[in-house]
Amino acid sequence: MESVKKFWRNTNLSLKAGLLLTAIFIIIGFVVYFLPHTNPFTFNSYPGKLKPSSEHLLGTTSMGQDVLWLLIEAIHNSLMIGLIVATIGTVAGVFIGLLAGFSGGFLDRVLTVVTDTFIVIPSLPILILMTSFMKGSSTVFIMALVLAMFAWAWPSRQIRSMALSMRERDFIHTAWFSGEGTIQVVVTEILPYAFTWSLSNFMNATLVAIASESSLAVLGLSPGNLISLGNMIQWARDRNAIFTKQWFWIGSPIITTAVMFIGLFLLITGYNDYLSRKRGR
Amino acid sequence: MSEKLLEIKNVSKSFHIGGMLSKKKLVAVDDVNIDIDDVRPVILSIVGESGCGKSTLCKMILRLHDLDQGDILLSGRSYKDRKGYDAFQFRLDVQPIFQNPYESFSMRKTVDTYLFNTALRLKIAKNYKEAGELIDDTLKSVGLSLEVVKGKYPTQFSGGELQRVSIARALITRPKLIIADEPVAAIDASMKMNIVNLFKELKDKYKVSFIYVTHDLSTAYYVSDYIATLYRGCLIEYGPAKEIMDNPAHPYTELLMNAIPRVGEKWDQELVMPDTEDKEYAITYCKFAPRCPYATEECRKSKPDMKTFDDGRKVLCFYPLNSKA
Amino acid sequence: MIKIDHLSTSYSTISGPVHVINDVDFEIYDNEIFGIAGESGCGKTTLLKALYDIIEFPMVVDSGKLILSGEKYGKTFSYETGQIRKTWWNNISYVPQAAQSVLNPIVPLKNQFLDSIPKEDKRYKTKEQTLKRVADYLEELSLSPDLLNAYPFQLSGGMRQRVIIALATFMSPNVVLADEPTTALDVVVQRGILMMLMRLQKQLKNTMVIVSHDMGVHYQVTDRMGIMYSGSLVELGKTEDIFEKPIHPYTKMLVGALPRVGDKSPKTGIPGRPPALTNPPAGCRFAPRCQRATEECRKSVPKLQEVEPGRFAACHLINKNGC
Amino acid sequence: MKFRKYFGLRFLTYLLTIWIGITFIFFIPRMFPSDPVENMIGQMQSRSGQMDPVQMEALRSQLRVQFGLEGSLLEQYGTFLWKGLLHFNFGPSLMSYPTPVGEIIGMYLPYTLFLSLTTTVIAWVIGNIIGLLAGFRKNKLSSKILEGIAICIYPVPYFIIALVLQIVFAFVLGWFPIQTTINTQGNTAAWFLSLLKASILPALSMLLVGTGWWIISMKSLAGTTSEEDFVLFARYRGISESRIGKSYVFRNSILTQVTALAMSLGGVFGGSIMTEIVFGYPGVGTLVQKAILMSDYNMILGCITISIVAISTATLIVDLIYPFIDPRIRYN
Amino acid sequence: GCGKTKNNKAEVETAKVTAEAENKTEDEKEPAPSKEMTEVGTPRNETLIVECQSPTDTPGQFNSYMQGTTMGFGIHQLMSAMMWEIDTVKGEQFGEVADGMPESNADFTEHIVKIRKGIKWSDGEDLTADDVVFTFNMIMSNTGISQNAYYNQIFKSVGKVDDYTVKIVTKEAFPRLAQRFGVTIWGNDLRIVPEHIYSKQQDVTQFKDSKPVVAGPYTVKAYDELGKWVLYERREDWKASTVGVVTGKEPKAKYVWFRNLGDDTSRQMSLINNEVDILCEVTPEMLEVMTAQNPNIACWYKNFPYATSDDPCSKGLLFSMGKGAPYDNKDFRWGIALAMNFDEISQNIFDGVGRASPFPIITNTSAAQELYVKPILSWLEAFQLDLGDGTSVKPFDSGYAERIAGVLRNKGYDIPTDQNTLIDMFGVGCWKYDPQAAEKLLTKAGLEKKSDGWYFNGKPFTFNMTYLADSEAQAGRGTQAAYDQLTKFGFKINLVSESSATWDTNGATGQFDIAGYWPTGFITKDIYSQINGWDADLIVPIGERGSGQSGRWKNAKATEIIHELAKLSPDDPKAYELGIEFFKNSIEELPFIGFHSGVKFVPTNSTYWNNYPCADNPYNGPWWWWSCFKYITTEISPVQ
Ligand SMILES: Nc1ncnc2c1ncn2[C@@H]1O[C@H](COP(=O)(O)OP(=O)(O)OP(=O)(O)O)[C@@H](O)[C@H]1O
Ligand SMILES: Nc1ncnc2c1ncn2[C@@H]1O[C@H](COP(=O)(O)OP(=O)(O)OP(=O)(O)O)[C@@H](O)[C@H]1O
Ligand SMILES: [Mg+2]
Ligand SMILES: [Mg+2]
Ligand code: NI
Repeated sequence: MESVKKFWRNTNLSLKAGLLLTAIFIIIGFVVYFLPHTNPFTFNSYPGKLKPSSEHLLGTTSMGQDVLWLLIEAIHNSLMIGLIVATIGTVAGVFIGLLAGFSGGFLDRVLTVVTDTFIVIPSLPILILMTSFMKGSSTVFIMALVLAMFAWAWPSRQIRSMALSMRERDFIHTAWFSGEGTIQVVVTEILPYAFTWSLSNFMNATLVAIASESSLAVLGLSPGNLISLGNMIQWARDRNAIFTKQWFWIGSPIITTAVMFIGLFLLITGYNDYLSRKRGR
Repeated sequence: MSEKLLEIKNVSKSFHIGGMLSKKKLVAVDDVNIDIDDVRPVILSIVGESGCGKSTLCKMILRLHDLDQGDILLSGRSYKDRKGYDAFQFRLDVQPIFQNPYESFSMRKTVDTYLFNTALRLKIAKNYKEAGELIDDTLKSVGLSLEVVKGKYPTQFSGGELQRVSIARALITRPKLIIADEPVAAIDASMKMNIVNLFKELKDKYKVSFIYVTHDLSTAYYVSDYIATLYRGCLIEYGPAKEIMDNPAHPYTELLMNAIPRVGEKWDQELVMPDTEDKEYAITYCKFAPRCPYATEECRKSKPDMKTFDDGRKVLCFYPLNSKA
Repeated sequence: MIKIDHLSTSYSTISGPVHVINDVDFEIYDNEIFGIAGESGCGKTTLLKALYDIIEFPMVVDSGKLILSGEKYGKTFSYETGQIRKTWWNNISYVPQAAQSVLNPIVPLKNQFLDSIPKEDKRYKTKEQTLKRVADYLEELSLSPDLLNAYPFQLSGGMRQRVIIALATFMSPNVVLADEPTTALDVVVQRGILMMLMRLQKQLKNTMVIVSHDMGVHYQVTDRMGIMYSGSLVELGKTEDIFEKPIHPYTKMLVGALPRVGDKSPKTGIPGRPPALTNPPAGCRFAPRCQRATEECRKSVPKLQEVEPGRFAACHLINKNGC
Repeated sequence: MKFRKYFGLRFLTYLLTIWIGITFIFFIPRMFPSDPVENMIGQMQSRSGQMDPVQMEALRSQLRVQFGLEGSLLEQYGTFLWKGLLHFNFGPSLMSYPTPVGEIIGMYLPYTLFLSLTTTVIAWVIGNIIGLLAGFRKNKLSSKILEGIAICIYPVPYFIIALVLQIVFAFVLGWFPIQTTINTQGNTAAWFLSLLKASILPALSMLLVGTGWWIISMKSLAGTTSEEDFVLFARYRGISESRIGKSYVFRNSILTQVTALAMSLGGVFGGSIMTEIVFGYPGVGTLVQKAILMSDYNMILGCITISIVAISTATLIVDLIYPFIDPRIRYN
Repeated sequence: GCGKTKNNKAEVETAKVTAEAENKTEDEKEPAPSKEMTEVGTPRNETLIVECQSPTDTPGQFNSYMQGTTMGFGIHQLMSAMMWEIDTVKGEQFGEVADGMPESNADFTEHIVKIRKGIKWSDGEDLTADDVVFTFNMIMSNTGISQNAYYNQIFKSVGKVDDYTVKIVTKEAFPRLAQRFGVTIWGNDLRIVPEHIYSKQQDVTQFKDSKPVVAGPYTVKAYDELGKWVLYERREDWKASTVGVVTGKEPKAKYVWFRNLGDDTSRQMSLINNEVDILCEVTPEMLEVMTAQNPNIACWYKNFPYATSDDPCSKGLLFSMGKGAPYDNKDFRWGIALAMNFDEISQNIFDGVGRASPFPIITNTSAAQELYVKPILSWLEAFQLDLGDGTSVKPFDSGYAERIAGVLRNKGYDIPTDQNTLIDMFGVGCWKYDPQAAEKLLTKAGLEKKSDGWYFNGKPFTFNMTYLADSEAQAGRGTQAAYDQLTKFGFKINLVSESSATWDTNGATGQFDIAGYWPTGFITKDIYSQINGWDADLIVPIGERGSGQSGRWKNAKATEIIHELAKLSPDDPKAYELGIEFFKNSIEELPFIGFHSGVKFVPTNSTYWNNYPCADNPYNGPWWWWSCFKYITTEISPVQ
């Protein structure tokens, strides 16, 4: 507790703001979400097109759904997609990158070619292709898997070059002479250095995934009953919410996406500043 | 089998250098021969200019670089014999100490993990407890203790302390040979002595041989039994430390000795500074000739051969000084 | 001349301020090479930074000030802390520690030279003329003018160090600060560089401050020197005097513990380690490692006092016959 | 490593990358249950009601031959590699049968290049400049404001930005056409004018979105570079801030960005789909999207192959010229 | 738009509304600027701009016999020569190229078709029997044309009797020559081509015909190579075109510009900004916005319900009955029907707009309601379902129209109270919302309700509900609303949106469970061509593509009726009886749950053009995308 307090005292404003915003979203997505509530997808739960009121803080949709709860579920689902994609992408990317960079030789060549391939394949068309055919069975998880397919290559490439530059560092040799094997060297020696980078990559990947899902939703290719930020925008657009001035319905998912990003962005930059202050620069 | 601990036989190593279209080659280690006896542990110092190939040679001994030419034998086992190579045994026999103690350990790990890894993964100790005892003993021999070291990150040590942890780590396996690449360069004067004294002690106590790479000739003189001088990748002089340093036979060694900033005698004359590396590396005749005050026509035409003196020292020069050959 | 007037600085860190320079007060004269020696981490670089007026986060000046004064092109000048940076590279220049990595890696050296020359100095000259001047200067320092077209990575460490020194002295500044100019270089190159510095000083007749922990270097190069220990100046005087007759116990051990070629007799280092700067001991900071420390040493901080003319030391034992 | 050997190896990986990528996209659509011939028959059927089984069977085999879908998957693959990869002949488009895919792409590609390529490059330039200011002169108010704007725009889904621009400038203000219409009626000048008029809003929306990323990445690069010793030393040398920014921080940070630019050229083909849809701008993005929805294999393959080849080539070129930008690189 | 021309038939009440509207328009009307040009360089006030929902994939290709040619981008609306066209108001066909309906012999194997005199191709050549005979023979002799096999199966020979008479001999009795080879809905795949052009082509299936010679009133002036638009120009000799000869009236617009306007946002903005005159179809939300922003924008009705409910495509839920139990069990289907509250569904689709369509298979257009629904109303009301536990339920609910009218009045709409108007607006009724009965029926069908949901064969029962992602809002929303209802009822369902390419395959091969789709339509009294796809003989196993129904409804009685109908003339009174029979049977079996008749919001903008067909002046339907559009062009007139 003491250390938390001390940490808080020493952090800069953007880290504080970032932490706060991110925490709010995490709480909304993973705590508030589990509070008992009616299924927000159900039509006609309430009268449609209500303006914001104390009962419906963000009003209701044309289909008589509560926008606030719709938003909360959307945050949950989109965060889930984002986190799954980011986790798979970052873990796979970091691991493959580290392995390629550290092991070198033939394995490196093979892994690099595969990584490069995934970098040069344009992702959005392939995503459209995959989802347009997989629709029948597509769930949050499958959706995330498809998105993850393209999320690992870039971090992998970055981490590889990081690992390459680290390969000749003395402490890697020390580790080897201490009896560590390749995997252990990769995991316990190099990974900690790639960790900060991976963390920011993780955050960026979360957002990219959420954004990609939105694009697919707008193309009508997200599962029809998946409440996500993208689908919410799409539904609102579908019911002409922009021109009927149902701002809370169409606006809330957009602003949420933006604020979520800004939160994470502040968190990353703030954290970096904090670290550099800690390093004494 | 053999009474030699380490035999470096005609070892060469070259790198490509320069820009994208350059075909320049830099022979970082050129046909070097050195032996270390197995019977009596020794401290062999390797000295020479920056960039003369000292680290490269060390890395080859440590198997961190491939050899281009020649062979290295450790306890009679050839490095070329890839089948017979046992990485496990190798790490028991040879251990490194690196120049910069802060570079030798990851900043994000506590240093004791390296110690425990060495003890457990190389199967010196059977279990954690035993490993702890062993490590404690070893740390005590370098003037530290497990209690002091445990749970600390590299930044929480002074350079000297950390270097001693590094040495202790190398000692855990009771290796036959420790390769210390500039172990005291980053350490200030008052700590330096403690470390070289430790080397001496370890040699006597644990029968460990050292290859001690340094720029600091005074400590090299102080601690080593043998000394090898490298110049632009070539071994130019080799022999017992005291004799060589008191009476250098190669002009470069002499230059080296004169360049030591000694307390008590001030420098007077100017000296010729080296040219850019790649130019000097490319020289086919005696590489020192352009800077040698004694150089003759012959020196500028052909390469000298290695001459062996009575007292066992070897010199690569047409006209060795203080000639006893 | 540089006057350091009761200077104290500290670094602000997350775990509180680290007091690195404690009430340091001395002068560095014109036309001399001044050496600063001391253990790693004792604050040599920090002192140099303060001299160069690089006082920026996280470093803060707690008290005291610095005055840089002198004469250039017939004009006298005098600057105080906070102003000195106006004369950077013109009246005062600085060769930082680890000078291997301080050049822009992707720009040829000639551009870096041109960058360093102030606009006023280039005003009436074409680029070629300026470059010619630079080339001439390099030749003077027996460096090949070809270097100008090279990139830093193409040079060896020693060469780079010499180029930086050339860069630092090109504007013939009144003061040159060199932080460990020869660490990690071999003795031959070290000697070359040091002799170059000495030659330059003779030519320019300016002030040079050289930081090194190699006592041999100080002996060879410096006219006067100061010994630092844990943030304080513990001894100051003519170099020969310090080597011949060290006063402070720390200096004594520093000089005595040095091995010499031709002397294989066993030597010992100083036991123990310097105190943590975050939480320094109350009295003399060397006391915990000093074999002759008394109660007084452990309680009060000794002041730097003039033992002989031009010879200062900070030790409680001075007046007691121990010295 | 010698240049020639390096080049050889790099070229090999270049070919390998293209090959693997193309194989991947060849098999992906064929693994799914939708078949272009069946789609076509389905469309005809829904148009003309009931269809006789005999008629359908005849039609089916007839279309298969026409579309080059006869033979086993492996045979199709072989034909594709031979014709498509080596001769850039992807056969006829299935949705615009029998116009060759190449011809259609050739019609759309110039528009895409005109719009995306220019905006990508402009966004890169602007983004790097603002990013440099934000990273190097962190504490200046102006750079903070610029950065703040970019950070707020960046995460907004990009079709929303396009939509807002469309509503404001085309609908409310009426400065630009709501939908792209390219006038092929008049002379070249009229054509270009209509194209230019139609391109401004899409370009602006792509700029707004594209710049954000470059700002963010350049900022962090410039931030790291500013902490390097040589930048600090440059300050100590009394070099002016603007000079340090230009030839010390910028030149050292831009290297990474050049590679990233080459990679991001991929966005030229895929990333503008949404913008193209919103503004009805003709481009490869919409073409791909339509091809996917219509299961036009040949078209999908054609577009993505071109994209893959383009990005790979761009990265290859960047890798090869990199040493000219960064003298330190030694090809190893 | 609709208010400009008075129509004698209009009722007094509506006339009042129109007059009001007219005054209003008069006040705000600014004179149409004459100097304005379109983006394709034609004077705006001479150009009628019509939206087309998707760009064409085959720009510059106007030969309808080439594979993949997009007909809807103006080809059949303005240029094609059809044998028979349809009067959408009367639901009756008339000859276009043909002079009157075909005369068949007693067993319907020989048919004499007269050709209209006076029609000229746009290059001045006469259109004669030669062209017609050539077209038939071209199809029959050219395997590359997709109708080839079918034509060869039907026709024995097509020959010329004289220059304006053609004799068609079919292999078997074929009483529906005009229905099959003339327009009933949308268009038809028989388009007469000029012999003097097409006979010169080596391979007509590869002939793009980018400068087509046509018999319709317009020719192509320019087109976008990227498929975004086509500009048509009125023929100088329009009098000799099909429309000119048939009606004698001049199409008023010199240019007709068909253009694609992209997504919904752009479409509505374009209409509001007068950049387009006619939009294909919008949602009520869009209409609301557009009418609010631009007083010149109107729909079929001036007021509620705005949209015409007479689009012939029925929207509802189709079961994949080939999948076996429980989908092939009528009790299951009825259970599903009664588990849904249609009132809510209706409001969720288009805010209650639309005529409820209790009939499966055909849709409840006003004609169908008069012809088929009302006559069996009493049967419907008496119709009972056995619930399996000894009880039964009467599923028909005739109170829907009253109820929904009440709901809408509460929302502030001005809904007439007249019973007949209400029934015309909202239909005679719908299926009841009766969850208890639904539960019993489902139990009867073998399902089992447990605390955590429905089970079938001991396993949890879930199914997919599929809809098309990229077209037909009514069907998509209907499926979403049904999903919502069934979820509330307790089912676990996956809601799946498919692209049309995927659906074309999955639908035809039966790979779905329940889908929101429109299998057939209705516009003529003769229903044969609407129902012949439900012939059980056409069913192929799941996974294969059949040529008939994707629902795979295997019903002997329906098949029998279809077979019998095939042999009867559409005018035969027996055919009507059989039709009624068919409906009764299909209601009992319920292979498809109808929601609404096709509701289309088709807005027009009367800034530059007026006298569009509308409820007050229903001289034609609002189907701009059908081939009958060419007859509408003669009525639409410029605003002065
Ligand atoms: N990986 C490499 N690639 C290219 N050149 C290299 C490489 N490693 C070393 N060299 C070059 O080989 C020569 C010898 O290097 P080495 O590191 O062995 O010198 P050293 O004697 O250890 O120098 P120092 O005293 O500075 O540590 C140097 O010129 C160096 O630039
Ligand atoms: N930015 C900083 N923040 C906090 N403490 C610092 C910072 N920089 C240096 N210090 C501390 O200040 C003390 C003096 O550092 P300084 O660099 O001046 O030592 P030095 O005498 O130059 O040592 P060396 O010989 O290793 O260069 C050290 O204990 C160091 O840990
Ligand atoms: Mg080295
Ligand atoms: Mg220092
Ligand atoms: Ni329809």
